[in-house]
Amino acid sequence: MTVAIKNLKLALPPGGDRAYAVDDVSFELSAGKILCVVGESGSGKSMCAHALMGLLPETVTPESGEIRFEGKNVLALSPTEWLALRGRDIAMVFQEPMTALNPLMRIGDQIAEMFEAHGLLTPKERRQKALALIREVGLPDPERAVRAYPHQLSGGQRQRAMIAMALALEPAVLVADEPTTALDVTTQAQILKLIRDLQRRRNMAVMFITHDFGVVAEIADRVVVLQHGKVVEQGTADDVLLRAQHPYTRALLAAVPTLQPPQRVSLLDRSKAVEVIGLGKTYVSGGGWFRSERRVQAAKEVSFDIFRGETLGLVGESGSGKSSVARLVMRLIEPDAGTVRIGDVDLTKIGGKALREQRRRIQMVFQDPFASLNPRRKVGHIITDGPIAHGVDPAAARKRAGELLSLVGLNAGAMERFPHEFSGGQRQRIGIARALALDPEILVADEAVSALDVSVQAQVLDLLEDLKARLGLSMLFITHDLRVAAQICDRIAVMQHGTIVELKSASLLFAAPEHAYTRELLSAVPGQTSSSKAA
Amino acid sequence: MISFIAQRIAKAIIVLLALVVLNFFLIRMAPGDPAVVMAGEAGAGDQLFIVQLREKFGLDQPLPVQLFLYVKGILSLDLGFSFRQQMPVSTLILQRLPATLLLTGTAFAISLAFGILFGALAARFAGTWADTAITVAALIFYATPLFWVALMAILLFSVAMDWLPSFGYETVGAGYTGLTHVFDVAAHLILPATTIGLFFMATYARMTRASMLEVGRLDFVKTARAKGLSDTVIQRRHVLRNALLPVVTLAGLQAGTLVGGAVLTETVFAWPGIGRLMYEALLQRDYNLLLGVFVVCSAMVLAFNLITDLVYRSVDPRIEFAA
Amino acid sequence: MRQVWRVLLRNPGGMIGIAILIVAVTVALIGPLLFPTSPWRMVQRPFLPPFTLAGFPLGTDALGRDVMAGIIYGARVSLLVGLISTLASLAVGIPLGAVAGYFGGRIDDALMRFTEFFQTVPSFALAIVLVAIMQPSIVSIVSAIAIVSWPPVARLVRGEVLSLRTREYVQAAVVTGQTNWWIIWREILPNALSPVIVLASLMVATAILLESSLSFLGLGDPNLMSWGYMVGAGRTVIRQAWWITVFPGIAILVSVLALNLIGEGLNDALNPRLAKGGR
Amino acid sequence: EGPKPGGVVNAVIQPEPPSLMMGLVQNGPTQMVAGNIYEGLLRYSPKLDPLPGLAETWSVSEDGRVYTFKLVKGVTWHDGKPFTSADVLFSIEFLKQTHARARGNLVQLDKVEAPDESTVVFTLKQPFGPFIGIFEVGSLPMIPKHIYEGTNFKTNPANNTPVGTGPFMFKEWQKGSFIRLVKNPNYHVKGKPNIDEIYWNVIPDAAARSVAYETGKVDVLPGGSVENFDVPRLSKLKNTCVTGAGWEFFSPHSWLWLNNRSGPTANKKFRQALMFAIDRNMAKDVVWNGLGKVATGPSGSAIKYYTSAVPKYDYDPAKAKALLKEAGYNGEKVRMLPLPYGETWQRWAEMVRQNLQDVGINVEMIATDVPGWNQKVSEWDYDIAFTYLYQYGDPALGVGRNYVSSQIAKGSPFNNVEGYSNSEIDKLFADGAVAFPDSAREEIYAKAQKILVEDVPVAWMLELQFPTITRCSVKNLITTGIGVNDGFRDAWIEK
Ligand SMILES: Nc1ncnc2c1ncn2[C@@H]1O[C@H](COP(=O)(O)OP(=O)(O)OP(=O)(O)O)[C@@H](O)[C@H]1O
Ligand SMILES: Nc1ncnc2c1ncn2[C@@H]1O[C@H](COP(=O)(O)OP(=O)(O)OP(=O)(O)O)[C@@H](O)[C@H]1O
Ligand SMILES: [Mg+2]
Ligand SMILES: [Mg+2]
Repeated sequence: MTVAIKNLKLALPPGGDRAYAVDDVSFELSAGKILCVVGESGSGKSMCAHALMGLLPETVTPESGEIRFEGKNVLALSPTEWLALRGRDIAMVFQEPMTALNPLMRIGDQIAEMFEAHGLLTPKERRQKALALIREVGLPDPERAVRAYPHQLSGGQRQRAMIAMALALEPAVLVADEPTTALDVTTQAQILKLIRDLQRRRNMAVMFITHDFGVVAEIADRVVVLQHGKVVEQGTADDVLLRAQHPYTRALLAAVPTLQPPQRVSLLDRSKAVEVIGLGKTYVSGGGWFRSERRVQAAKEVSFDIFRGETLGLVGESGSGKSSVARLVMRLIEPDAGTVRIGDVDLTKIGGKALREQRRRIQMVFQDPFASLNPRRKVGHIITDGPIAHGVDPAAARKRAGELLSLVGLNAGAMERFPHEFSGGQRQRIGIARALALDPEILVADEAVSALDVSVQAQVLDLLEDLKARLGLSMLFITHDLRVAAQICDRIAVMQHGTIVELKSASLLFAAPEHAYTRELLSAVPGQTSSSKAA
Repeated sequence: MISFIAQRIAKAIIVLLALVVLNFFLIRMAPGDPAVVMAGEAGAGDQLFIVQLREKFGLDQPLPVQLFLYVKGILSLDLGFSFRQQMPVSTLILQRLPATLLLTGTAFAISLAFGILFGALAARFAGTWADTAITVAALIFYATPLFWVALMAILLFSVAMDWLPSFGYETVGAGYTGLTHVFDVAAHLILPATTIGLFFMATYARMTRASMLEVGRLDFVKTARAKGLSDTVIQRRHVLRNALLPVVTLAGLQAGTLVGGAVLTETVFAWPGIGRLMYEALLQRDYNLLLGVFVVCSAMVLAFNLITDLVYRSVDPRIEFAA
Repeated sequence: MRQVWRVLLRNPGGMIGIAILIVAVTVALIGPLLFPTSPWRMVQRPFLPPFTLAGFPLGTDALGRDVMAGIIYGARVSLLVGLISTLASLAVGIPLGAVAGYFGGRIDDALMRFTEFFQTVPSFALAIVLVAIMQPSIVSIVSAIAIVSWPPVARLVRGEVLSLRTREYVQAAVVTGQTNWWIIWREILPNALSPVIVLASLMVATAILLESSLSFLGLGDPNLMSWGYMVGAGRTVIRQAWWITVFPGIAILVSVLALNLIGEGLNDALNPRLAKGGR
Repeated sequence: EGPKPGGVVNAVIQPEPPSLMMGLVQNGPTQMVAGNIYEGLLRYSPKLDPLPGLAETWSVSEDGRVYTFKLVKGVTWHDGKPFTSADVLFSIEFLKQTHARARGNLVQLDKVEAPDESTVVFTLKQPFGPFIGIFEVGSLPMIPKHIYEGTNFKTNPANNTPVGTGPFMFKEWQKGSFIRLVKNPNYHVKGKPNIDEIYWNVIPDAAARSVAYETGKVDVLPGGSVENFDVPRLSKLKNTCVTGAGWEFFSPHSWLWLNNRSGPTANKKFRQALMFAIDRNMAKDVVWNGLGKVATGPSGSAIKYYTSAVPKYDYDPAKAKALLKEAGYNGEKVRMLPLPYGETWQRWAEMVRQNLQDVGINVEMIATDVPGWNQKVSEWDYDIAFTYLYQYGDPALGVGRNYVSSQIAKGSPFNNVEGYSNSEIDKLFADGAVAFPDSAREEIYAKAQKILVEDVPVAWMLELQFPTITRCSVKNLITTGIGVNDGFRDAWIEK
């Protein structure tokens, strides 16, 4: 046993979500073992990690309990004693590789700083060690990577650099706070493997925070489940994943979608709701008198149809052009080539007032439930603005808005409140109500559930499925999560580098992927073995 | 890089030309005719005198012709002839420019160095009495009218204590050379430079502090702490460098305007600079001189903006010179 | 908004600022009722030192005018100049910045060149020239201050709009078929306002300083008693009558300070990035 | 205890002169500095009697038409070339082209001849009483023929390095900082000058100027270089001497231009009301610290033929109100332009505004800078405007120009700006200039003064006095009616 957290109680400042960020939590980390801490957003996962690093926010204070590391209670350490401990004995990898590295410092220097902080080695040796570490975590072209600035690396590469840094002093404990959440499935798979390998090789104790049960199944030896700052369940991975005792754990597990698409009837004989033919879009940035420009081809020759009542999924890794296609279909950006046809109207050929009028036929649900609602407008206005702009009488629009709110599972009183008074899942429902207010024929959902916790995600997916059936909507559903796609889509298109490489019915795609990229994508989905065990 | 600079210079030239045209009309809208002003100064003015003057200055030509001649001159780097001083404008400006550059350069250097230092200290010890003291001092200097500081400084340091000279650029007639001359000029420089400097020092201190506190909340600072780096190192190496970027931008923008904005200080301290030259030219409707000063000041601003951009780009690797 | 007040009132600096401002505004509003004689009136012997004669607590100036009355009437002028010129520069800067940021492309380019152009001319020098050209009067002073101070507003608003334009709720408004103007007005501007309010409070302060600097150079409105005028008029006699300059100088300092404190408090209250730090 | 040679003087000059070439530029600061470089044929005592300058002796013919000057022998220009009568003839031609006031002074000149190297003879068309008063250095400076002949005067590069015959030579000019003059070792008056160097310091801010004196950085504050409010304080400093002398030749006289053409000021009763409404004694005491004199009329008391036998306008608001009523004034707005020459003038205008408001006149103060003031006044775009003008010792030179109708012309702020037109006055001034002898002139001018004071074409305020403040150790600085402008010739420093 390397670290033992005993009855830890962290007090939140008054006015917070609750009195204690972490309430009477106890668990242990042992050398050579990975402990996964899971729980929904705000359950106190990060607070545990920060307490272990001595990096709690000033407003959060440990009230009781202790954290024992090699016999000492680290909570009682003086600031200087902490300096010696951090990095050398306990190291940490953060969630967001974009912001966790200093943008103005070279990667090599940031790694070398690890030695410098503890007064080890000469500058030259530090540089050599940094290079060796970069090699060890598998960054391509290590000589270049040492000299690179963070912005010159991709997200996965940055996360590798972070890991190299954390490993520099061969710490006994590695704390990883959602280190793969910001990454693609394929990259995520690589990073998980890397952590697993390194942990084995160095016999580290790892505290791995995640909210993704797939990831848990992939790497956990032991699991701790947190809810509202309390441990509701802990045990070995198998115990928790296969024989969960606590209803909360069970609910969480049940909400994890499986990779097996349900059987669906083919809708290909229906009429076409949307026809997309040969869409192309190249972003040109920069450029000027003397400057050459930067071009990104985000979509080329993208063609697909969506039939009435059908859900077409669009999957692919980050940057493959999914959002661009959605925005092209919505006419939020101008295409360079191609047409988008809704019924007999060619959306790409019209503009101004005519376009505004046609817009009601195709509506959108956005990704971020926080950013997609104007924080300064009441929910009622948010929903009725659209219909009123299309000439609906305000009173009628309000009445309809009330109905829609109850349709998405909120009560009509919500109309008088502001968005910040709702939870993420509720906001997403408001966003859906807004889209439905115009009685559209087609709904475009760009990562509509990606920002939500699994349990909430499941509810919203159910809602969409239900509405679609009831209102006879067609849907373009964009996601990077293949499990979600499997659950909701009739057919799935796989995008890579701006082109659709494969498009077929969901069951066929998962059963018999043809394109190499599709196969790679499928195999990268974490937790396939265990979750099938769990299912 | 070269093409970047070339592009910026091309843009700057366009801005300058537009500026010349606008200022040309703006200044000529002012009531008051330079010929009448000069006649007034001469203590007599019969019609002949005024007509002669107008002819001499080309003021009898139609406005568009005057503008055309002026722009033509500018394009060949000729700023024209000062009506009143009977000298080429460029000569007059070049006589005064060094003094202004010395004054504003010193003020700028002092304010930037100390502003950042104090701002960093305040941020480092945020919440302590040191922070409060610096913040309050900065706020007060920020809120005090410049001319007021100047008056008080003169009263205190020149009149009451007799430590520092209250006016001028050097001790007139002392005939100092070499190092004594340098010290003499430095002594004259202290009051005006601090007067200008205090305000900007306050600005930079406040900005550095705010920026550092903001950067201090960013994730990579947490990473640095997780490494076991001491607070001092984190503040210096990680926080400060990142926090300086906006300060550098602001400072660059201000450095240019400082040159033309030193009117008040130069007047109060009898500093023979270009700000005062501008004000006097305005009061004498010495069009060419006034326009000339404006052109030079604006060119200076553009130059500083360019320098700032270059500095910024060399400090921040995220911005690359478009290849 | 209520929350903003709460944060502002919890901020000691902001509290002090608001308290001072309330006093200043009260003085400006009801002071003239209590001191009905014109501040220009010669009421006592010249150069009466302060605290010597009841009724003239702050002494008299070179012509025997009551310094106290001057400060009370000056509050009105100085605050009004600060406020109106700030409103005027907002009226120019906000629409310009909003249009540039929202429509982007060539429009943005053109408008930003225009803005840069104004930023290239040294602002104090430009203000002097403008006032001299239009002849010093309250109107010309306010316009000059507005003309030199709108560019930062435009830039700020443009920056905000530029980032807000890509927000999902703005896109949502587009897909529900709203017009551009409606989107700018209802969706974007209300959300861009917080930093503008902060900037505006600082601009009022700067405007008061600018007015006093212009007055100092003799470019004030000779029919209106402002603090800047008093300092400018008193400075030549500062050696024999410090109080003529010191009291209005303090008035300027204190009100500018108050506005800055409020600005800083507002910044803490309105700036979401900082607010998040508390969560 | 006589004059001692040596020493350096620091004086203040404000504003910085545009040029020191006195033939081309005649503004106040130029005269003050360059008056020590150039010389005229004569100088004038505080009583305005002529004194020898470059002319040793002079005589006037019986009929008052021929003036003969004998020049000092052995005078050289600063560059070593001899000064002769040819230079005098050349200077006359030069100044007729460039010097507006000289041109005016010389209208009665028929011809000028040089019978020999050191004699110059001026012949007038008719007797011109003031003629003997026009030879001061600022009015008729001698210009070196060998430098300017055949060149374009205005662009001659020598304009930047003026060459005269005076006691001091131009040495150096740091624009914006100082002008340095050094002793002329070959000066034609033996034993003069005593002082080795003069630095004229350019200090644009009035308060800074008085601090510069106070801290011992400058020794001489010529009249007008500090605000009046500072004079009492500075005069109390130790080793400080103050004198109002040295302005007799110029006799600055201040008044309010009143627009006689339109508005309430076109009404004589209204104008008289103004005279009663304004408390000039208080202005003298408060604004001018008791310096100067209340003006009684168009002529200063130091000017020839001055008379005090004119109608009196003492401060009497009640009378002013009555007159206003008579004039039928009903509260129309009256625009007043202060003179933009610093705080003293601003305060004065504020005081007058107060006086006028007290009797019920609706005054609006218009702020302008110097060019704006010049323009508004010379374009007659004002109701009331402050001014002061030099009188040059003789009513024909400095008084008549402001009241005769031939001097009504837009474009100059120094002629009959008020637009007063009275044929009787026109005739009196025309006759006065050429009447002969003096007693005849005296009678004419007395009559003119009486009529003018009755009509109040302008509102006379004060005979101004600009005190010169010096260290007491600077001796003998002001010896003539021209004051500092040619004063350093005789000055010396006590050690
Ligand atoms: N700096 C802070 N100051 C005060 N309260 C905080 C702070 N950071 C987090 N909290 C609160 O502490 C509680 C636990 O937060 P924590 O960050 O540990 O959640 P989490 O499980 O990591 O969630 P997520 O999955 O969203 O990262 C939450 O109620 C949160 O609002
Ligand atoms: N406005 C833009 N200007 C320039 N390039 C852009 C712009 N928007 C997107 N891109 C680029 O186009 C490519 C496709 O972007 P897009 O947002 O469509 O990808 P995505 O598949 O939605 O990715 P993610 O899963 O990360 O949302 C990316 O390389 C992206 O950097
Ligand atoms: Mg977390
Ligand atoms: Mg996307």
